[in-house]
Amino acid sequence: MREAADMVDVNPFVPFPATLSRVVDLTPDVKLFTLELDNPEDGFDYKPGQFGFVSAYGAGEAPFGLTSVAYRKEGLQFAIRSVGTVTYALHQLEPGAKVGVRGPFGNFFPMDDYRGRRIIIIGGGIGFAPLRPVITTVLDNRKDYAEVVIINGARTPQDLCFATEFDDWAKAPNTKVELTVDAGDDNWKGRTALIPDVVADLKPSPENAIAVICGPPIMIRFTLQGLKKLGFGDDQIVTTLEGKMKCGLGKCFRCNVGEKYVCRDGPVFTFEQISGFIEQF
Amino acid sequence: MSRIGVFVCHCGTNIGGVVDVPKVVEAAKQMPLVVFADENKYTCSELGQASIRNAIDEHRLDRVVVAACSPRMHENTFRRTVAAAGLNPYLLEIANIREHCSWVHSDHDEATVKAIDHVQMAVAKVARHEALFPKTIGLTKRALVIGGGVTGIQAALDIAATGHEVVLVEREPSVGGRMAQLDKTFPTLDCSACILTPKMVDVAQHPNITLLSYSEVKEVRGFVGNFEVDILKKAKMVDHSKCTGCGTCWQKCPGKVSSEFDLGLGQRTAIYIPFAQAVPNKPVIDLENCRYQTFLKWDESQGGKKPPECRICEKICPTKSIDWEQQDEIVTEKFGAIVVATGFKTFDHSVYGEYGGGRYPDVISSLQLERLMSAAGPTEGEVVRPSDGAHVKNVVFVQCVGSRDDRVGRPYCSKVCCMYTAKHAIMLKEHDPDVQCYVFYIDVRAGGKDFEEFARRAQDESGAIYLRGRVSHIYQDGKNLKVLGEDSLIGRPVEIEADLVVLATGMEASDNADTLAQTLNISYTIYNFLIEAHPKLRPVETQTDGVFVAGSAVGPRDIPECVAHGSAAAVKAVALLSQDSLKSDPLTSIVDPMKCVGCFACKVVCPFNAIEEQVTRDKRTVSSINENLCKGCGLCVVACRPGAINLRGFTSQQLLSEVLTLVRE
Amino acid sequence: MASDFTQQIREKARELLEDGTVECVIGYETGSDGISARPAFIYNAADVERLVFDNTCTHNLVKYLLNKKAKSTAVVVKGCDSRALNLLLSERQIERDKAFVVGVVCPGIVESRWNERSEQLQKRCDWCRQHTPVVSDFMVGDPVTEQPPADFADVAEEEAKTAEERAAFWQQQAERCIRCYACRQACPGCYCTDCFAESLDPEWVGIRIAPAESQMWNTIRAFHLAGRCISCNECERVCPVNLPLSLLNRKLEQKVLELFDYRAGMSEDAPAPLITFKKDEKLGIAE
Amino acid sequence: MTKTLSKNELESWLGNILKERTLVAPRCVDDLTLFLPVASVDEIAFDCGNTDLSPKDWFFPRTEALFTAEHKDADIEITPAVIEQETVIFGIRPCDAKGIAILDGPYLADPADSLWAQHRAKTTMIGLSCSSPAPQCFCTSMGGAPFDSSSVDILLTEVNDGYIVDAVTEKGEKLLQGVELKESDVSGSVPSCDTQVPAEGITEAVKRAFDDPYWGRLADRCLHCNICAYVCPTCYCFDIRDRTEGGKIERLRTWESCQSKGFTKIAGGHDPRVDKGSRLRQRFCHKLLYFPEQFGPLGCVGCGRCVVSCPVNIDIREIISDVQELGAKVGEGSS
Amino acid sequence: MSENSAPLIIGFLCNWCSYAGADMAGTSRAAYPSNIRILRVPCSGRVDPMMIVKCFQEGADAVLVAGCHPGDCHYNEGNYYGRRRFALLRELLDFMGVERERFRVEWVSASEGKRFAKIVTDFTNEMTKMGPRKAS
Repeated sequence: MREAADMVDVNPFVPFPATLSRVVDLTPDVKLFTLELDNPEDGFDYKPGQFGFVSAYGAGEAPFGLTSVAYRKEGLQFAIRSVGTVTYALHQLEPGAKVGVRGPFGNFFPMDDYRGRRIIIIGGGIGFAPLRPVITTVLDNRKDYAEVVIINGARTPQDLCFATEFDDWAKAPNTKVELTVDAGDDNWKGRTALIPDVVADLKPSPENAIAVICGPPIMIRFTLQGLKKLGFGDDQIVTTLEGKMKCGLGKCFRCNVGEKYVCRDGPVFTFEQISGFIEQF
Repeated sequence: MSRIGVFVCHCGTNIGGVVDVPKVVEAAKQMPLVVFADENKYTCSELGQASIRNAIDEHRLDRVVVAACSPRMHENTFRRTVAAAGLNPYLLEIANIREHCSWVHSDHDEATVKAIDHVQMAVAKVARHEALFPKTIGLTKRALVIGGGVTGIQAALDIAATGHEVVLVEREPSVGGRMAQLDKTFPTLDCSACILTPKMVDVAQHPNITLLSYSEVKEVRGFVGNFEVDILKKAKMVDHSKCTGCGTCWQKCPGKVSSEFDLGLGQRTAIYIPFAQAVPNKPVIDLENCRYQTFLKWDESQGGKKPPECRICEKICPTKSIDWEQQDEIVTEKFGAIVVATGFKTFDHSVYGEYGGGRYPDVISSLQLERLMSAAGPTEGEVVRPSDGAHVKNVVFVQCVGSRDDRVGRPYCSKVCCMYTAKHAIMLKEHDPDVQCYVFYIDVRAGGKDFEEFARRAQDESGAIYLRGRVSHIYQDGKNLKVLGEDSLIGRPVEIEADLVVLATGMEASDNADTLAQTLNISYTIYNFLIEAHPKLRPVETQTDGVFVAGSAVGPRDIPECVAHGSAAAVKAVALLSQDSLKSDPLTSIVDPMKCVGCFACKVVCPFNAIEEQVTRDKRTVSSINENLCKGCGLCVVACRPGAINLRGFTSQQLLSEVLTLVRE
Repeated sequence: MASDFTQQIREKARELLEDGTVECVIGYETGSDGISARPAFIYNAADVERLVFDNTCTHNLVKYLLNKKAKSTAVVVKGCDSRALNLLLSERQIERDKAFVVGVVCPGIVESRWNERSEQLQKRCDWCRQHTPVVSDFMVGDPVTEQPPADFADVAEEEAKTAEERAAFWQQQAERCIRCYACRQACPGCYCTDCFAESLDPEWVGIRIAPAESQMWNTIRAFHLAGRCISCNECERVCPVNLPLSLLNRKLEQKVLELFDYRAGMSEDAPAPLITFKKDEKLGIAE
Repeated sequence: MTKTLSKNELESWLGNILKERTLVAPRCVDDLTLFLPVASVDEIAFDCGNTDLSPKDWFFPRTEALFTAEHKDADIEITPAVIEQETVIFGIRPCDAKGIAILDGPYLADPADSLWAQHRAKTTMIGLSCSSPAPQCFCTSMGGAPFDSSSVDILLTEVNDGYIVDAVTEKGEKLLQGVELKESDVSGSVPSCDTQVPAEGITEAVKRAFDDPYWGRLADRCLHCNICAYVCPTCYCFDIRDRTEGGKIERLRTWESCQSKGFTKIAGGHDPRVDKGSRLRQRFCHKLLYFPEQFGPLGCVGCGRCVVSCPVNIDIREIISDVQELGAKVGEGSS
Repeated sequence: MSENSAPLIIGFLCNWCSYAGADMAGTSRAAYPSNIRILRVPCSGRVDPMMIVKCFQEGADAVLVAGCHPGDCHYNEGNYYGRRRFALLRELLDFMGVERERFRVEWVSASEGKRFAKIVTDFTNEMTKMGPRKAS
């Protein structure tokens, strides 16, 4: 193996300098941040499902799944909910603010393997964010994929991420968009049901299908059961796991599930893989 | 997103003359999250306020710092200003660079440095301010008046007059209190009963007043505008809805006991009204002394002969109002305001061994004398000796009995004794010109309208002999009493033979005033007198919003004062009740139930009983704040080790960030 | 004596487990060095023979009652430790009826470390004035008349130094602290689910493992125990870098005793000194 | 033939070293022995046993800035941390040295942790054979030995009148340049560490015993006091946070422990490892299962510090034997 | 630390009495040294000992807490609790090397402007004499 002396130059903890170019309110507590690298040559080529660490200097850094797709060259986008000190600090920032970004990290959704298959995309709350690049990719290459079903759920209508894009998605051929909330309001037209119930109601066929789900643990558990009842195999259900991370480099061993690093081996796993883990997630 | 605007005030030359304002503005522009900073000649002027409003629009400011005079001066002004520009009024912070800076420092550089620090602190704090909204709470437009003496009566009538419902709770079977026991009132000598009784009747008849006599307040829950009170209605054994107060029962009742109202000088029956003009003018049965009750309680084992069953009242009652089934009952009523007028009781002079310790029948208290003088009293106004009914000639009055006397733990002056003693001297002389009165006094305190003249009249016209000095000893000598004392003016001992000695007993808080104070969560002195919110400026308010105090429950007062305070309390209560809703100050504590470990240290330290217990979904018992009771002192925040409690407007985060701007820069 | 205590504890434990009074008995067993005791959790009557009691039973087992999940637990408690029961009861952290207290009249505990066992009594035993448990459902050993505890010589010694020396002393201690929080984890009075030390906002204690932060931690830890510390001295015992933590607790204990005549954990209802007050007390503050 | 050095020569050599480099060596502070910089040779505790804290501090400091950032007008200027100082650690035990060496596994794996790499590059380890293994030691069971020279740059072995010097690496050679070494035929008689722990095949056993209630029971008495992790030479969990002072932002990395509550709690509030049992298991699985699976060697070097320091006597050697038994049982069960 | 070598004094003043007292010092132009930095708190009972320790740990030279006179607390009892906490805290700080003189607690009523000025003046002079804190 290489000598320590040869590895002293590049400090993997130093973020790429970046600038906030756009900040958009998605929900009362979620904002969509668009970052532009200050030095494009730093390079940040990423695929759907990968994540990066965003730094708010003074507060720290935290990992977030990328919600944009690289090929569209729209900058690096992260949908961030204000829950902790870092996210709170990020929410205080305005376009033009200097931030840092590390990544891309982790594996990704093998979109090529999904070609020609029916795609069921199920996201709950902020968990829907990392699925957006999957949707974009599929819809941008609509013909490459079979039927598409998108299920987005949240607590209330206001909490649905990317509401402005639902209509465009629905316009795509052979594409169904299902919105659901736990508690609707007067002008809510969509469903008022839990995601697992919506799945049970829609009964997507498992045949040649891939289900991509992300959301709070409970929602994932019950949706998983639902899909299996419908005949989905563990290998047909993919999710992206969230783990407490500090480095993203497979070093701090905080995000491990058994011997697997969520940050390096994940975050994207099929339930076939997950059930293979020695440790329960 | 925080976009903070800083407005530094010159305040003419008040600030600008010492602090380099432009420099402060420049410094402010460099501070994190500050997107705009400017200076004003007079920020509080309409011009200055307008500049704030404009800047809020122009620069999309969402938080404002005004560096000017003390927040105690203009915080509300500027809260209104930012509110006018559509900001939440609580997204404002004041940096005090006048009172705390330019006015106390002369060195311009130092003052400027300090001003910048104070602005920096304000910026750090305002960045952590959150929009706050006062909660509006409904209220019950009814008042509870506790105590049916002249004070309570006055308060009840005044509140009722404004159209609000009042419940008047009186412990005794009749309203009237101490004033009803008096014969005449000083210094006008008008008949106490004559001026009081009409008011008592008004109370009984007023459509807005519900009189609960023979009742007591047991529990008080809730908060201003929304009190819930448990009232104990003692069993009267007489159905007042049927009873006409004809009086047959109490004339015929064979159970005789000494009358509380007449202070042992007269008798009453077991079924009774305390006095002739009692309101309600309907009797109650005193179960202790009722023969039927003794009959029921009697059992063979104790031997002796079975007492008669009696039940005479029941037999003769024309309206069949006697109800042996009646029980004490607790009624719960809702009120928006509470007036406490529990009055006073007189000092028990038996502790004075040298005055006979209550053993000599002819050593009486001045209140007893009132009863003797009263035409409606036990002697129909004849002032005779309790011992043998002989008319009195030589009467000695002893002042300050249970007043201004540390030995008996009553260092305070009861205020009325000097005057009522003068009144007694005058009245006795009027009853019988041969009477000679002697008054042993320490000082004659006659501060009040026509008081001094009145006191002089007792001496000059009624010939009462005033002796300055304490009485050292009183003893029975044959039929008469010997009073040994000292005339400290001539420094000679005096001995007077008296056939009646009247002790000017002082005022004490009435029984259980302290327990009631605790139920109402208001404070009281070591003498159990209630404590007002401010002795001068808030004389009838208390630390508990919605609870008011009046009359001699607060301290020794005479009738006019009591009446005045009764009305004052009424006005405060009405002012409260005439609002449609109450706004609660949003600067209260909040609990994070996830962090709370349920040790309830907060509950122990909270002076306002604002901490309540709540069970979370995961079955933990945690604190929660009743924001209507919380006054925002922050005691609980400091008591809370895990930091589960925080104080809006003064959060730990805010205070800490203020401190850090000072030490980490 | 010890063997006799061991017998009594085993019998009681067997009885309690067999008749289902408790699900678990928390006591002591012999550790991996074969000479000193360690905490033991016994769930089956069959295992009670593991239980022992000797003068190395130093741990304050009351700490384990804070594990709210346990339904009914018996716990072996020495006199000093028993004060922690009152503390936790008054602060509503444990439910009396869920805990069966096997009180042990403490024979005194010796200094012992893994594989090292001296016959030297621990210093806390000199301070101890509670060899007989203040709370117990079953008493092992005969209650003793308590001797007056040793005075605060240790505190006085520290106070004899100049402020500068003291500052230097604590600075030097702080340099050793590795912020492992073992002192907290072992303390029966430290049960907050969110400790101020880990709060990110407000960030009372910075992230650095450095003297300033360590001093902040140690000062506030001690202060949060002011009038609550029952001087079981577990904090100091467990400290991997031997910080003299008891000095801080003792200093406060001394002051609390002097100013408020209060001793923590002696009764369930006496309110801790910092959540009560007397109007007319003189405390040398602003007088 | 071996090369030797007398005590005095050693001291003068160390004396020269600390002229141009930081010399870290065991020092007695109150009743502790710790690896600390020494100002003069006589501060060194030559004949101390194992230090109370491991020497990992000098490669993985308890607190270390990853980089500093400063606002420069509209921009943010970032300065990565650089370790300038050349350091020599004297008196490091073979077990501790091995602990450092095996951490190259995670730290130098691509992308390498440049700070670790710098510490490693800038630091020379002068090992000292373990003349008297302590009762808690069990290095041999973990694939080490009291005289194992594999992880140090120089290994000294104490002999009656001095030290046998074994220059293991180039770095070691360099450091020894100009030092007069005597040729001699003494051979250091080094005692073996006789505590035997059945570590053979422990990785398989842990796997089998993974879901056994054993861990929960074991955790009953665990205080989660983190001591084991902090004294351990191979525990390398860390936390990262920013600290601002006077406009200067440092991104700091500090020690942490997988035993601390909320270590794995994610922002949303979910904590995959809430119960004490799974937290405790994580520590031993990391050392005995995950680490060897990823990097080869066991994650424990048998220094015995946790054995001594654990306030409730959670003894890894006991655990290893227990788990072996359990594993065997489960093994039978499954087969 | 404050820019100049003069001592940094951090003052926590209760809103109802002492802050008003400091205002009064202003209105009556009672001058005092400018070293003190004033934080407004609702009650001296709101001043968290943690905050005071933090001040010292971060390098403040002295801390002043001022509240209503006992018996005058706007919240009836706040300063009584404060008094107990501060009494203990001062002992602990002194024990750890922060001289007791550096942590002062005073009761200042709204009318005691001159007195407030005197307190701050004396305190500042004393602190200047003592010089900056030694350790940490």
